[in-house]
Amino acid sequence: MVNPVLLIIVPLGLAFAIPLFALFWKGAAKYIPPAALGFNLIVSLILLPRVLAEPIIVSLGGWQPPFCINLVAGPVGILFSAIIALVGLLVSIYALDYIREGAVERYHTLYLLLLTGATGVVLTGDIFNLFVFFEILCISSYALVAYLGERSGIESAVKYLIQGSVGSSFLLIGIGLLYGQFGTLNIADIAEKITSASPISLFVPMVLFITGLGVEAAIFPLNAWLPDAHSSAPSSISAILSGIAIEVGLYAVTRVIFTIFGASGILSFLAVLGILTLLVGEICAFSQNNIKRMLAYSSIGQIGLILFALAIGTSYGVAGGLFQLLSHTLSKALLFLAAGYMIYRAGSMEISAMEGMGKKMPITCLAFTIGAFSLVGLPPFTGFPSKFLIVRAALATQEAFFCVLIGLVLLGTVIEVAYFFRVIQVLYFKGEKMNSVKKEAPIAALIPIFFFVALIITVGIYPRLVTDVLNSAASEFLNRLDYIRSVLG
Amino acid sequence: MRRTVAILLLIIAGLGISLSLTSIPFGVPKTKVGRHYINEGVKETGATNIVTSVVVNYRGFDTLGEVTVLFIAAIGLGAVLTASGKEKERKIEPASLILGTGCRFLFPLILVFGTYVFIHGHLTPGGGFQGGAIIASGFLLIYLGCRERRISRVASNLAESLGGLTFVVIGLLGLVFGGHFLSNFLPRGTANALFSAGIIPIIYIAVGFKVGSELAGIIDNLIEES
Amino acid sequence: MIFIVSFLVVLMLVGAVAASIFRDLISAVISATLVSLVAAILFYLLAAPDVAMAEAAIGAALTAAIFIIAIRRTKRYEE
Amino acid sequence: MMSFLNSYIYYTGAFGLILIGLYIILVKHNLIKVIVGLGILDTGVNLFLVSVGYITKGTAPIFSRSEINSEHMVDPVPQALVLTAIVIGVAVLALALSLSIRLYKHYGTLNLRKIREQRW
Repeated sequence: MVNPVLLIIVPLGLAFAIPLFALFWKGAAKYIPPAALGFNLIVSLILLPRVLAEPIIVSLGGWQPPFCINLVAGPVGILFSAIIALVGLLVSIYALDYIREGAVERYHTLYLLLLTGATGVVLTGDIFNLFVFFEILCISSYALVAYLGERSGIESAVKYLIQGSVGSSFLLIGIGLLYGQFGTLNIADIAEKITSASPISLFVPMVLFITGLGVEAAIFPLNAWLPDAHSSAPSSISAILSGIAIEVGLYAVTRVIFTIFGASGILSFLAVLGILTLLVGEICAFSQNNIKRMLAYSSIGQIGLILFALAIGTSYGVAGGLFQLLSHTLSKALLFLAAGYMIYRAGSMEISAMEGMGKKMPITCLAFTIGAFSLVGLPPFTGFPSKFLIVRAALATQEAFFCVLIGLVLLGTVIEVAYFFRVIQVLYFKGEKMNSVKKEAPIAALIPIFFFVALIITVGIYPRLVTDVLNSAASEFLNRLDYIRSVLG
Repeated sequence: MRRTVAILLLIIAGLGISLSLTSIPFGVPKTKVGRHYINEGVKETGATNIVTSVVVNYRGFDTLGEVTVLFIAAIGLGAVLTASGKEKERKIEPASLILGTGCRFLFPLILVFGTYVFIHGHLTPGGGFQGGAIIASGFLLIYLGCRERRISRVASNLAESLGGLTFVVIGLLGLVFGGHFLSNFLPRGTANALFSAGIIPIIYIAVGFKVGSELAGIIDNLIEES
Repeated sequence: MIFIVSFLVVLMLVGAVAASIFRDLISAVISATLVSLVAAILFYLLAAPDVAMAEAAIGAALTAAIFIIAIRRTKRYEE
Repeated sequence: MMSFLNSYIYYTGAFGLILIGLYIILVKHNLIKVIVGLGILDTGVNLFLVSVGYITKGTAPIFSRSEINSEHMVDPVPQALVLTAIVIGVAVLALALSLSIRLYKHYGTLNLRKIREQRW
């Protein structure tokens, strides 16, 4: 009997124990995150077949919901926790060698706690608990963005912190308003009662929730912090922020809209917001010369695409959105990890400094190219089936509105192709200097890069590996009555 | 310009919020979960302070998250401040005699008071956070009055780690013996006695140590650096 | 009773406005601490002694201390 | 007037603090000032949460004597939430202040506008 609460408790306990381990063996800190995340990956994979049949409800403290905090380990929760554990494990292996300067022990503690917070957000079934885990996620990412102590890092961490904490205050006001109306904090309990409330009194809390969570999810007007934070953090952290943190924010937005409020009325508004986010992100990415800023803006664009797909609101659309989320996580993490050592080698983040890198670091550059192709949506990589699913879902609605918007998505993809091919051209076809000494990234970086490439190709060729899970996750989001029934019995 | 835009935004926000406040009138009982805790809390948890039983037992998972947030802040602060790694030799200006003596006299009293507050958290107002904060303010006094003294880094790290681990281990023991994480597996005892309420005082003592050492560590880091 | 509460609320809001006006950051922090202290009294009047203790110990005392330490490390006056 | 005071005075205080805090965050250029604004915003939110749980003529939810009538006890849940929120607030403030100390070391100023100009 494996209890889903272990997914949160074991990493948390290990993170608390890191200072103790460090007393006996200085170098122990960096091996703890891989161990904890490996454990999480195994537990998630064990739980996955069980939750596909029926979600597991864990009540903490031994009382019945809604009188206690409960975890809901449904298909969505376990799918996300598996993704978090997988990406976190691979990136932590990368960090074994990549993180050398500064307070290394603190880096690894914060890193593990960030991922624990993310796991907590996706598993919890209580809005205040969601807020607490959200804070764990956010505060550890503020500290990690500033980890290198450079002036740009500190400045963007400050910006991120101010916007993030205003967002979480909004979230807290929203929680207070909901508690005042319904007298409970349990998501399922609120969802059950919310149908009886007047729509006017629900509008303000919903706006507060969406703005509060939207800061972390980087939805269009609220994403000013993102390019700076993602580009000035260490590359391993950029991979996690782009690959995990904003996706978890988007998960929370989706959960609030679909499960708590059951608000199908604002979906078309969100679809427009998603398209705006997409276009702004892609156009800004196109005009960047700094490779990490380009990748960060491209994350904004991808988030817009995922939001659009989720806002289609059909089971195809939500499944496509989740699939796109999965492929973005894998591809963007790969891109940032590869870019980390390319920057290290070039000594600069400017794209022009990468000339001829394809000859100096062939494997890393090949991995970067594969990540870019996958993000753009070329077969046989995972970006292809996911984008295909989204286009199909939009056309299947047979509404002119979504068909027009999907045209704009394709326009965004064209811009995406343009800027990624510009980088690839610089990598391979420029700089004819013959002094190219081959020196690859160290083995600890190549292993995770190899695994990411393998995953991207495998899922791209056999999308059926994940479609079952994605479909049941989509139906968990869309059937809020099932969710309520499974929690409250 | 910026100011007018800000004021306009705030007016819109204020109007929206006052609109929604009409649905939650002030002073009217409107709870369901809270009523259950008041009626059943003493029987179910053994703690007479219902807020404590909510904080530590019914919603104990939040508290675990909360001490984690403080832990993150302490570590993150250390990481941010020591990123340059340069240790400067500081010139310490000694405090005046009155301040020094007063602080030395008050420090143990404050420590005892803080300990009292967190040990009696399940009976009277107060608990781990308040007690921990009081202890940290005692250390603040020491930094003001006896400027050459420092708490040992190792000891405070140890207190932080052990406090957090105690919380997690008690929760896991609850999972083993009670079937649920954080379930109260110890005897509840009689209400209003010091040794009652099962795991609640133990967790609050752990939280008190953890919060006290973390807040003291934060102050120490801020004073020490730069 | 209601007049005491109204007076306290007005005092608190005045403290908040003062915190925004003062160009001397130490004064601004002291005004913010006044806000926290009055809030602690209001918490007590709202029958929340636990919160009042926490607000007085954490919100007023410790927060003011770390603000003042930070201001001593940086610049005292707003430019 | 009296009835307005009776029913809305706490909410007025709470949202007054929230709006003043937001105003400071939006308008001021000095980083420490902005952090002070964050603190005021937090206090306002906490006051709002506690007043949501209040009952007219309520007593604290503590059975210090067993014969206390539980009919008029105020809701303990918002108080528990606020305890959590206060600690989270101080954690964020401490981190923000340490960041501002570092920022001052790098730029020699805490004026956010000047920092943005120096950046590129």
